[in-house]
Amino acid sequence: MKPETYQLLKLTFGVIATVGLYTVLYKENKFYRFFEHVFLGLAAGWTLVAIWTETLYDSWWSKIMGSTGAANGYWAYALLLPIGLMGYFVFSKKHNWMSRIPIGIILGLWSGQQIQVWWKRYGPQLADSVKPIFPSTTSSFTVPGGSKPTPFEAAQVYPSQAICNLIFVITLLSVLSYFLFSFDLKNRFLKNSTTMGRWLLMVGFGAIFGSTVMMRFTLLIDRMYFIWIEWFMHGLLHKG
Amino acid sequence: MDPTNLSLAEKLQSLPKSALYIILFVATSIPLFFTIPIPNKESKASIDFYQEVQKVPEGSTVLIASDWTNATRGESAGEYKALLRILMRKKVKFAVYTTADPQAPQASKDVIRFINDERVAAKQKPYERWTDWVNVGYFPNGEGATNSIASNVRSAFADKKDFSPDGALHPVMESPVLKNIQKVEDFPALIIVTGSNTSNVAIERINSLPILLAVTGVMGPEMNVYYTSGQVKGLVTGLKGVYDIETLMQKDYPDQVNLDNGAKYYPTLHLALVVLIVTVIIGNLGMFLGRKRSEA
Amino acid sequence: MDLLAQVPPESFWSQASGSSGLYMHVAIALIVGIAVMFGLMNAPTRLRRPIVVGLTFISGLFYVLLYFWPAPIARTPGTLPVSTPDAVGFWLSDALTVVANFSSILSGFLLGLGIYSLVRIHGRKIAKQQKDWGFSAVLMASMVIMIVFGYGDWISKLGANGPKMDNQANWGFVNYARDFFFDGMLQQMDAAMFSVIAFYILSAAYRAFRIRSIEATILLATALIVMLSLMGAVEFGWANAIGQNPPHGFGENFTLTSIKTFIVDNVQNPSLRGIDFGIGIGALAMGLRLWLSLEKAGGTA
Amino acid sequence: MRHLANLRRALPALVLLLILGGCGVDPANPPAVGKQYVDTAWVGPFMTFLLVVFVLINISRAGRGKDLYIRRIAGLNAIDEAVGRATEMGRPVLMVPGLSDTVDAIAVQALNVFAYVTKLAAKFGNPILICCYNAAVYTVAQEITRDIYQSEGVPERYDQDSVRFISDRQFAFAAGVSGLIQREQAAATFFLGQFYAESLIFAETANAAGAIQVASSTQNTQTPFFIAACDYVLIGDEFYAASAYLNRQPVLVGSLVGQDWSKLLVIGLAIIGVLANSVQFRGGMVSEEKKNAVTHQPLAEPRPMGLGDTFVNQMLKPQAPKIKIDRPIDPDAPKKKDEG
Repeated sequence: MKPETYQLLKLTFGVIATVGLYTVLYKENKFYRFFEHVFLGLAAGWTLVAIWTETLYDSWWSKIMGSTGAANGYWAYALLLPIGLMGYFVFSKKHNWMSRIPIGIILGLWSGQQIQVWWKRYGPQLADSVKPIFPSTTSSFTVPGGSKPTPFEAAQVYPSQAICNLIFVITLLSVLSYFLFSFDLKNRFLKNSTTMGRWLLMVGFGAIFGSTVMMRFTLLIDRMYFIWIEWFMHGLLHKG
Repeated sequence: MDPTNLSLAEKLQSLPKSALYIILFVATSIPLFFTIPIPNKESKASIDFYQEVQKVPEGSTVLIASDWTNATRGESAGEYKALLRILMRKKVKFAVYTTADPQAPQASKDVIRFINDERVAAKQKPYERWTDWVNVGYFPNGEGATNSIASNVRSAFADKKDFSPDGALHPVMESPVLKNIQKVEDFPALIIVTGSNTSNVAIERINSLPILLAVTGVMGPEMNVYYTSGQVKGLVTGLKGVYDIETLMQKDYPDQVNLDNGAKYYPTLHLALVVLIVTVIIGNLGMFLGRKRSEA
Repeated sequence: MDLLAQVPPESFWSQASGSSGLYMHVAIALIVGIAVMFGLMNAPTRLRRPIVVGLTFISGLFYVLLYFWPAPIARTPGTLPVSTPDAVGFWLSDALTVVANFSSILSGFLLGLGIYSLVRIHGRKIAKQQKDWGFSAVLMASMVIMIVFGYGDWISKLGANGPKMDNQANWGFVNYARDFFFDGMLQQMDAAMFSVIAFYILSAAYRAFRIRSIEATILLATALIVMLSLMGAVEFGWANAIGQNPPHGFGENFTLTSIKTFIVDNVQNPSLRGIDFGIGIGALAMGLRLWLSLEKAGGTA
Repeated sequence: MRHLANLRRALPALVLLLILGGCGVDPANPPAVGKQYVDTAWVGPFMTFLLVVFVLINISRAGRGKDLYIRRIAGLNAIDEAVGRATEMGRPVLMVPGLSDTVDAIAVQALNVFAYVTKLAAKFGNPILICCYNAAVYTVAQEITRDIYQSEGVPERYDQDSVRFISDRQFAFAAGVSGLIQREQAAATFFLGQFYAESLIFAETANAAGAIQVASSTQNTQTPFFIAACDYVLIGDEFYAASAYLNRQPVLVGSLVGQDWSKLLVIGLAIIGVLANSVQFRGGMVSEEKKNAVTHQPLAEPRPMGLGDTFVNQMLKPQAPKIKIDRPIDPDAPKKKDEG
């Protein structure tokens, strides 16, 4: 079979599969169900391939056997296999508790990391959030634009920046206060700040929505390009 | 309920889903067949990205993390193409690695092949594997790999191999691209093109050289945090970003192929967004009409 | 300790690859492991919880130590520690790359359970010829196909064959089949399913984006501004309308991009940060509870 | 609580460890250890340590039977209603514990909430469906579900196939689950945990099937879509508060209060930091600067003050001193990777 023919065949089936999945938009139907099951099957099969070729072969098997003649084999890795197998006791009425051993180890490793990464992740953000809210100069309301500001000008907080920083800080604090659960909101101030926190959250979410829409639409457009241009025009009609 | 005896307000509020879907389907198909020039105003983040890439000295080697696959082709491919075009025109070498997905290297290779064909067609010298670029490949454990790249890139890449012209595998570190690299700081920049959050992993662990990001639209807001805090020097977000870069390229390389995915998709995006906005407006209009009726 | 650190090549823990000693050790390890497994099977009930709790605690302890234990300063490869705490620090950082893989390996072994669940459900459907058993058959078939060609392709590319397989001319049937089913079908279906979301966004927005409450209005308004700022034409037109093309002076603050940037920098970033602080603390507390097994998974204690 | 007691005994050691490094390092004569305690880096471990203590203290407070208040969380009151409605319609309750790559706290937390849902469903004898993305999560879910049906005294209603592994490939999972939702005509759906792009696929399909939806994603980028498409949404941290809110276990409630203390700590730090910065950063020039954790003064010529010169920033952004330690060379050092 000529490469071009194979390519066209490959494209064609890709298109059919795509359309097949799209039909669910109208309603769940046999055509969709067929491709859904093909999809699930292929995915499951691929998982079984990848788990060995991508994960276990590199990080387990070749560690035991020693990847190439030079390296050494660390046989103790083999001990992980029985531990993993203990998970399979979950279906036994009597010994299902043993399935908690591998799970426990995985959970333990995960939990330990949480304690390790917390400050690494949020420390810098906190440091970046403590912005000066008093202007250091009133020579101009906004940052002097146009010509490049002198280092001295650059090192100033102009009233406009101060206001922005204030908004930033207020948002941060009111959002944080919204997530206080164990305080009875009798306190008027706290009540208001949580309400405001919720509204400011919505602003944030709205902005996310806007920019996410762009991506989702682009992916759809790309699919359409795949169908109409790459397959239909180039593939079938050999145009362009 | 029977649509015939619905008031206008109710009709406006209950358009059938299938109708909406068909409209969107058409709106995203038709414009693809035409090329419509769109005026553009580049965002500062994109301009910074472009200028940072332009700053890279000719003949040096940049490190590229190509962490995208077919799933986000729509945005990432455009970003990657534009990036490679600039690098190749500036004769900058590059080493590509990924921590995201075993399929990512393939996606990147396909794009490089595509652009090489384009260069051959334009009577330019194609970019040779091994001498002009190397494929470092896929690292399963992202965090660990990124850590070791940050602390000692030579040992991190030590057991990675790529094809030299003689068709055999050799350690990438022996390639002309990487042989002068001692530590990660020797790269003038790390450029991450990603469709997943591998960028956070890199930003958290690598801080000794300028990082440039080309991300998908959904990650834009998240990554913008790092851009404003200066941890990231330039940020290209989604299709708008791609179009920004392409228009910027038009100014510097007027006589070459610059407009690609960005220019192809951007008009369509406009129409799609208009459809979305209009439907939302219709819905609200219907609601207000309904209110009026109930008040009257 | 050498086991985890894997520093010196020759030790009780590591044998030359391919040596009979290695295979022997592996065999012994497996036998011991399985023996332990059977030992556990009739462990007395009161011991069970302590065993699980203990193992969880130990595996978590590693990272906690890694974080709190004073780490070696200015360490260079191929040097020895100067003090005992230093040595521990060395060992911890060496062991990290080894321990890092444990959870992925273990979950790798557990994958079989998931596949068992699939096969069980669909196998039964086929056997009993229940409703839609044909689809289950399709699922099974495509699974088998993927496994066969996936591994066939992988084996054909092992070792020395790798290089020439990079060139499509040398491909065999297996490689074509794998390429067809993986790149041609699976990947395309991924992208297709991903792009379906665009349709759902449209219907969701149409249904939900009504100016009912203050919150909905705020959400809608911000989303609108951002979307408009993403449309180059609109942006451009607006800039012309307010005489900001090219931008200059104070009016520049009213271009769509500026407004969007203002929202993103001064409201979105801090609000996301606020959420993240909360989520981070929540994860930390949850991690702590799990690490010390203060709550039983499922909260059914 | 026994483990807690043990931990309390271990605390002094930890404190000692912190103080040991906590005093920071003098670059003139550095010790060999304590990378994370050099300069002001000790702030990080110390903060983490404080948080841990806060949580543990409150857990033990709650354990001593002190009853602690939790505010109302709208999304969670909907659970009973949703399950009840599903029972009336005789249609299943469908739950998805998110797409975590392996079993982590997020998945476990989701399963904790689902445990509550399953209890209700078991009482009413309503069919349930738990769709898992990951085999390890599947294992946990399977076991929890069995436990619940036994503890509710209706083991005969427990069906192994009500907990299913669908696929661990994101969009195959999405296709499978939305197919299930429509075929089984789920009447109530719970999407709690880590959701990415597929969140909207689930939400819209469930909406089309006319199901009541309670949803929450720890991914901020997805929350707006759940807000748009679902009936009840838990935002951010509310997700972690859920299990405490539902079954008022002392441990959970206590730790929730501890989390609040931690948040107050962060808020306090932020306020103090902002004020301190604002007061100290008044522009102008500085005549001394701190580089690589060493203070140089006076400078050759004064330079304009930068944010990096303020006390708070130097506290929160530790600097790495240039330290050289001559360690003995390892005679039989193999050429091995240097893990960072």
